[in-house]
Amino acid sequence: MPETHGSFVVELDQFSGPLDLLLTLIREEQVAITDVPIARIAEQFLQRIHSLGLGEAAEYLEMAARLLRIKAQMLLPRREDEEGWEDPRAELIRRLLEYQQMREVVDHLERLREERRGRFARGYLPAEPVPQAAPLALSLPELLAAVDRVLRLTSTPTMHDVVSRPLDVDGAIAVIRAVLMARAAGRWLDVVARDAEPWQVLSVLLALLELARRGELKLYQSRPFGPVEFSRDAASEAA
Amino acid sequence: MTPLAKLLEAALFASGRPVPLEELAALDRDATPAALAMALDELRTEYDTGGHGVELVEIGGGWQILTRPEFTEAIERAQLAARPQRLSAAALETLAIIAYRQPIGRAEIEDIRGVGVGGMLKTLLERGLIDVVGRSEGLGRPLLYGTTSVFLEQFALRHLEELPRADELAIALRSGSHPE
Amino acid sequence: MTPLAKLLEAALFASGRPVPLEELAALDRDATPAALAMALDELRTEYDTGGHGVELVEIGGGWQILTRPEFTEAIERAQLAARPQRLSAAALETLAIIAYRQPIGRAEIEDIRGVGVGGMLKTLLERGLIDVVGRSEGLGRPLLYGTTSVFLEQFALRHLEELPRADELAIALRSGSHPE
Repeated sequence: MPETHGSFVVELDQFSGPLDLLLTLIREEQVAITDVPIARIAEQFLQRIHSLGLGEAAEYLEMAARLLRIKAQMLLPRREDEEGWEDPRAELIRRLLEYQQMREVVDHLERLREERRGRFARGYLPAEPVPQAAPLALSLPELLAAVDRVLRLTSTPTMHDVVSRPLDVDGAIAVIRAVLMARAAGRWLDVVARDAEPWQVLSVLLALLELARRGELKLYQSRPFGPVEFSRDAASEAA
Repeated sequence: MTPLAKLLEAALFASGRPVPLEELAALDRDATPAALAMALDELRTEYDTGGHGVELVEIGGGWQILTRPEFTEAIERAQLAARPQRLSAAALETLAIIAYRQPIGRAEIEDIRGVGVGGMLKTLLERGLIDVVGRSEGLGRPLLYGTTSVFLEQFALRHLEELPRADELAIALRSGSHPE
Repeated sequence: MTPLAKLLEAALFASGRPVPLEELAALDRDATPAALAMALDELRTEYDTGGHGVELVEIGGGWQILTRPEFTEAIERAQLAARPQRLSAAALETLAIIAYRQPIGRAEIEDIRGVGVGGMLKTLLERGLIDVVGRSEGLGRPLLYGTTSVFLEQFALRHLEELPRADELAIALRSGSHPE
């Protein structure tokens, strides 16, 4: 089977993430995760991401910064009997243990997968009976229940959804330019549909600001909070 | 069965097409053509006399294991019976979005559902429940989908306006016709 | 073999995937569950003791005939079938987390793996190994993922409970880490 997804291909001599690299270093040092020598491990981590060319990868850099921060915290003076002192490594240790446990499951899954890969299923498959022959079992209540699910899914206002949809500023710029090609001036509603989604509104807004910055148009409002209008910039037209 | 006959059985089972004798020879370099012919014969006899649901046939210049024809009808019937042609919850949701927002493009549906719906649209198109009703004016002029007469028929609707409005929906759902 | 065992063999040969028990039952409406279980056992015994190149295994709520592992190399060498691609460590890690913590959102997976998993989730979805199983109630209502029957099939698992339990792992699971 041809493989098209790079991320799926086995990375033989690569680490699957900063935790993987960290765990490997700890194993090489033959120290316990629960008592990881932060200073030494941090130094090796930095060396290793440099030599592996991972120094650009944000996830590795983030981990490097975290290690250095913990190292610094470990150096702060403290009294042995100090109460309420929390080991600065605690969170990292927890994550490492969790990650190591997951790697154990991975080993198990890998064995299962290898076993399964070593057997073939039936290769020749007769054509399945045409499913259209069977009538569809559908009812209106079922459809309405689906509508209800969709509504409940979308009716909750979520500001986070705004960022999940990439803005299309270039598309909006094209629309505005097209309007100004046909007319000398336009209004907000000429370029934004009444039922526009937040991302569309934002796209147009950014596009208008960008075109104004470039001097391609002038933005104005006839009164405070009035509709935004725009017109071809006379200067740029002359140019 | 002999090891060679077992190997042939595994290989013919795994192959997606009839396998010519020369290719079967590649399975075991030490096997003579005579040994190969004997092992094939052994496999055929096993299937024919041991009381199996499959048989070894020579077809299209090669060898293939096929289910016995007397079972095909029962198998097809069982496949249809056991796979009721219901739409998945995801397909129903996609259909619901199209019914209420038509004409609507794929990107907008995916925006609402939060996942890709390419395969789902194909299923609904094949089922005749939706159809391409136009193209959007937007970038790339994406296809727009709408519901069909098959859709109305399927849900025993005279026209789309018979679908409850969104604000009536809660009531319609509460009227006891809820699916399990 | 009995007629029912022969019928089962024929049906299992006709499918490249595990056949669910309901579909096997639909082959013969007169067969009781006990008769069905006996016929499956008969078929398995036939393959195991009769010297066959294939065997009957139970996977993901269904039954499947697979070739015996000792023939894999020869079959691949003769280019009659090819083994599927290995999964990368990153893919296996993501699957392992989803298998144990499902339903689980992307942020939580990334928290455990320490890397972004957006592209990986897309690949696993496309492969049918995972599916969107809902949305979290949390902020932004993120999608929740779970493993599929294809996952069970590709790892030859009868059910998820076949994976080692948390207390069987060398390191105990963090308690209370499961999503509600």
